Amino acid sequence: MKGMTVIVKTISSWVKVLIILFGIYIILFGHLTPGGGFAGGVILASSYVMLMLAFGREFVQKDLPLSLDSKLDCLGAVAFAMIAVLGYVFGKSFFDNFLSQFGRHLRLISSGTIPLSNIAIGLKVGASLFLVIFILSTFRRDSSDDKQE
Amino acid sequence: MRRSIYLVLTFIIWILLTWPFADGTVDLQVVVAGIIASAFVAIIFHDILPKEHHVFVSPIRIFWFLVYVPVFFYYVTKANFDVVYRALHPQMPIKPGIVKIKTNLKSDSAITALANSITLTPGTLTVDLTEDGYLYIHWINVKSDDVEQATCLIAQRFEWFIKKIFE
Amino acid sequence: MIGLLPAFVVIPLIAAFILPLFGKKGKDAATILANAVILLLLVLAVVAVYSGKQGIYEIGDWSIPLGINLVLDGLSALMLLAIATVATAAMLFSARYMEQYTAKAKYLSLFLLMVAGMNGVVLSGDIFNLFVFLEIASLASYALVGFGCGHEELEASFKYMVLGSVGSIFILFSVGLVYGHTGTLNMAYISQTIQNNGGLNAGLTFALALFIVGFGLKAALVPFHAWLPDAHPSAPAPISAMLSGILIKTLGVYALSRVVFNIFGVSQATGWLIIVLGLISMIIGAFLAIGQEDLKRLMAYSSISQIGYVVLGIGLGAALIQKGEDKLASLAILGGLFHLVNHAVYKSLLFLNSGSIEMATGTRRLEQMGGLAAKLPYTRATCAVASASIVGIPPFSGFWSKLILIIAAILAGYYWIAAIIVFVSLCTLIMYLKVHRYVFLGQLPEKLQNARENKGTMLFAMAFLACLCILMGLLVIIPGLKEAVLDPAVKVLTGGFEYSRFVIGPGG
Amino acid sequence: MPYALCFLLFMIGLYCAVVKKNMVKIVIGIMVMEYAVNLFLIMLGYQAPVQLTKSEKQLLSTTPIAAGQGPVVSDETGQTEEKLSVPSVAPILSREDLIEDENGQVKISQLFRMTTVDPLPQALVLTAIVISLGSLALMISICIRTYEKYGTFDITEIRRLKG
Repeated sequence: MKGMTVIVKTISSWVKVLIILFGIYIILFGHLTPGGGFAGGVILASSYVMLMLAFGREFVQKDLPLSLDSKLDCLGAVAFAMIAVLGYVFGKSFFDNFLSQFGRHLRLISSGTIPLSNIAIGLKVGASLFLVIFILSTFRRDSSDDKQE
Repeated sequence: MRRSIYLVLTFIIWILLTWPFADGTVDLQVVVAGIIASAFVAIIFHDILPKEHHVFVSPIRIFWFLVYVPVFFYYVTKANFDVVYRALHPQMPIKPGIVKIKTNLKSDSAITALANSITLTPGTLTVDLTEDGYLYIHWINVKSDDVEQATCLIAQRFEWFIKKIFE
Repeated sequence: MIGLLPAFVVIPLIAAFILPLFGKKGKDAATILANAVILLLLVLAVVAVYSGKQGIYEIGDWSIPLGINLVLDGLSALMLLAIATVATAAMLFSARYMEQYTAKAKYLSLFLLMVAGMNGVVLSGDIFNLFVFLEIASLASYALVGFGCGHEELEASFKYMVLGSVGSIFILFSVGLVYGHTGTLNMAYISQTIQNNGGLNAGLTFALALFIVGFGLKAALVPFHAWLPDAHPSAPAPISAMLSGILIKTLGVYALSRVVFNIFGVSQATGWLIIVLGLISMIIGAFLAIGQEDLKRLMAYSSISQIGYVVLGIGLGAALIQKGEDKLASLAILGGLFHLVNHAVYKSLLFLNSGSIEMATGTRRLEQMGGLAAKLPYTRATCAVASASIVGIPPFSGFWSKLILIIAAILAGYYWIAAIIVFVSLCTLIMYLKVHRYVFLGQLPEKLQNARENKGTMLFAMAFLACLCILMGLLVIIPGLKEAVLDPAVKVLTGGFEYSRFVIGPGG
Repeated sequence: MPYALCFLLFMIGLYCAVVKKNMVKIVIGIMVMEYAVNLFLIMLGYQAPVQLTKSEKQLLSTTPIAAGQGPVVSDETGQTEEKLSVPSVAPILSREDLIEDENGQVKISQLFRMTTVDPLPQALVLTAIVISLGSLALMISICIRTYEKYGTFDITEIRRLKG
């Protein structure tokens, strides 16, 4: 897959950074505005899906290898569970919001562990969604290659 | 160099997204988060950005860009009225077709800007482009199917500015 | 103990996501870690049963019903112990068995995910959370059934997945209905609202029907059983053991009995509906099993038949509670739950045996085997124990649970149910005699001269389960054990609405 | 009426999942069922618009969270101002359920609950969507793998398992 024309490639490489920035914004402000880890993660994944459409799979594979992607996926999940366990260690109970005394509401630092969980969820969702789409898009190619050989 | 340019760019966009000056003061948390986020994006993802980053630091190019904006809007408005005229005219004086034009622009961003300018102008639409600098344009009212002449009519007016901006 | 309740879900969950980080080189480390995690769970479960502590755990320090809670009562503790036991054996077995597949780390990860989901189902005190954990366990099991990626595996996995998804959607729909009618998702508060309203209205009855269909699909009761005989044989042997041994019971029978007894309250109609479902499952499962030519398929049909016993005991209890005969009801439920635990042990042992046979011979067709008794002595011995147990030969565990069921049926005056139980036991005898006749006795085919027993952890896993099979009978014979292990679980079900009082507390 | 339409959608999905012979169509049918249930859950939280008096509007003009008086809100010192009330009945209030205090005033949290939709089903639907996303991905990948093996999506031709 060689990708699309120069126009699409240029625009998508311009826009990709902005999409990632927007995804980070949605994740970080998940506790203040609509959005959150899941929505932001989907946006992050969609930026790479756009790159995959514009530049082809090989390019994205170089940019974000599958092994790294699946590691990020696991890391997000472990981080989320660890935040929950930290609540057990430092607070009263599992998933306890042990940082909740910091900050004032309607500020960025205001909800204790919720933004941290959002970041972990964003990482997990972004990585795994991209993984799903990438792997599903390679399925057919593998089989057709097999037949040719 | 490239990283710092993109850091500033993304930071500006972050400020526009979040707007931390709402109640008279500056919300430092948001600004710091913005710096971290833009630094993160700029450092990790800079390599995929296009190479024409010098546009943002050259005052002359920015000046030409600022000039280009009203010119472009003038052409767009004119073309709008032209299309409205053709659409509302009882006999529909249109002659649709695809013409081929040639461009001398070399860099990717410049070609993209030209193609998008042509697409944004009502009546013309970039369909495809080839490696050796030819663009296929769908035109609502084909005045000439000669490459040179069509280039004159469609692309020349933008190309000059875009050359000033990008090359 | 109560403070450690989330550990049952969190530890396997974290381990499941750490395992893929090891990569290809750390395969042995991953195996050891997974085994350690499962052993830790077993220890925790034993402590949970042994200490006899009961209570609720409020996650995130949010008081119910605003927050989500985990509930540990007798039934949950019993199920936790059963899950941990079967998982330990299956995990030990798969340490060697799974060497023939490539992506072992992924397999272990999915295995732990499934265990986490099942533990969550058992512990959850929130009906939507129960659905979420149920889906986690189901998704992991769909993937595990299709793990081999051969023709049969994929087909079975797709079939399983379609029916399982339909079941899940029914359950979700039903959860929505319950929320609409009661305004809460906490199981105890739903139950309280139903008591305050004085019983079920039309919407809640519909929800109950949907629950029975949904959990029936998960439990593979007979009208909804079509996926099981395909899915269970297609999975790798340890996974078949997990699926047949414990997954259908956790997702199906446990959830069904929790919903019917503790949330909606028993009624004569539901009790008899469940009894009829159980009886049909018993008979049809047994008949279909006898005709099978495939070893694992035969065992899968036998699972359907055996799950019928469990459901029959529970349904009989429900019908008897309604009649006011509490003693008999608790006897019937005791039989059902004891059979559940027994079946978890011996069916997983049988599937592990089948895995051992398949690994040695490379086939599952009964007519291609024979005379393996000399080649696979340990497998043969453990298989004999398990078969004796499933048929119900006196000293083994299966006998006692069937005996209790029969006594309960006779004392309640349903002689025909007792007759059916005995009849289905005879059918079971026929099918396992057939297994022994074809697999272990007779002529050894030329091809199988090189068949060898697999030593090491596989053998240990089988021996462990075989010892359990023999010793399980003591659970009802020795007086103290029954009170400690089985009676709290029975009390939860016979208690019915006591559950809501237990969770909400005396003041609520 | 909307509930009936929702049930109709559910039945369409069930029909599609049961009758169709193409694997992908079966998956689509299951997803239609899933979305019907999601729609149903969302509708459970629906709150019919309520006519408010002027004073009530005034009271609601500040969001309860910002005003620090909402049902589950803590102020800057971390103390909860209003005791967490346990909703043992439906969390949505209608006008008849409002309880006035001694001054004849209605608490802002009650007003808030009367005028806003129930957020809980939305949380449920988000979770259900995530789960269905996972199962959809798994189903589609199994479909693709099956297609690679058998060369067809027709389930009547994929019949190696019998009995």
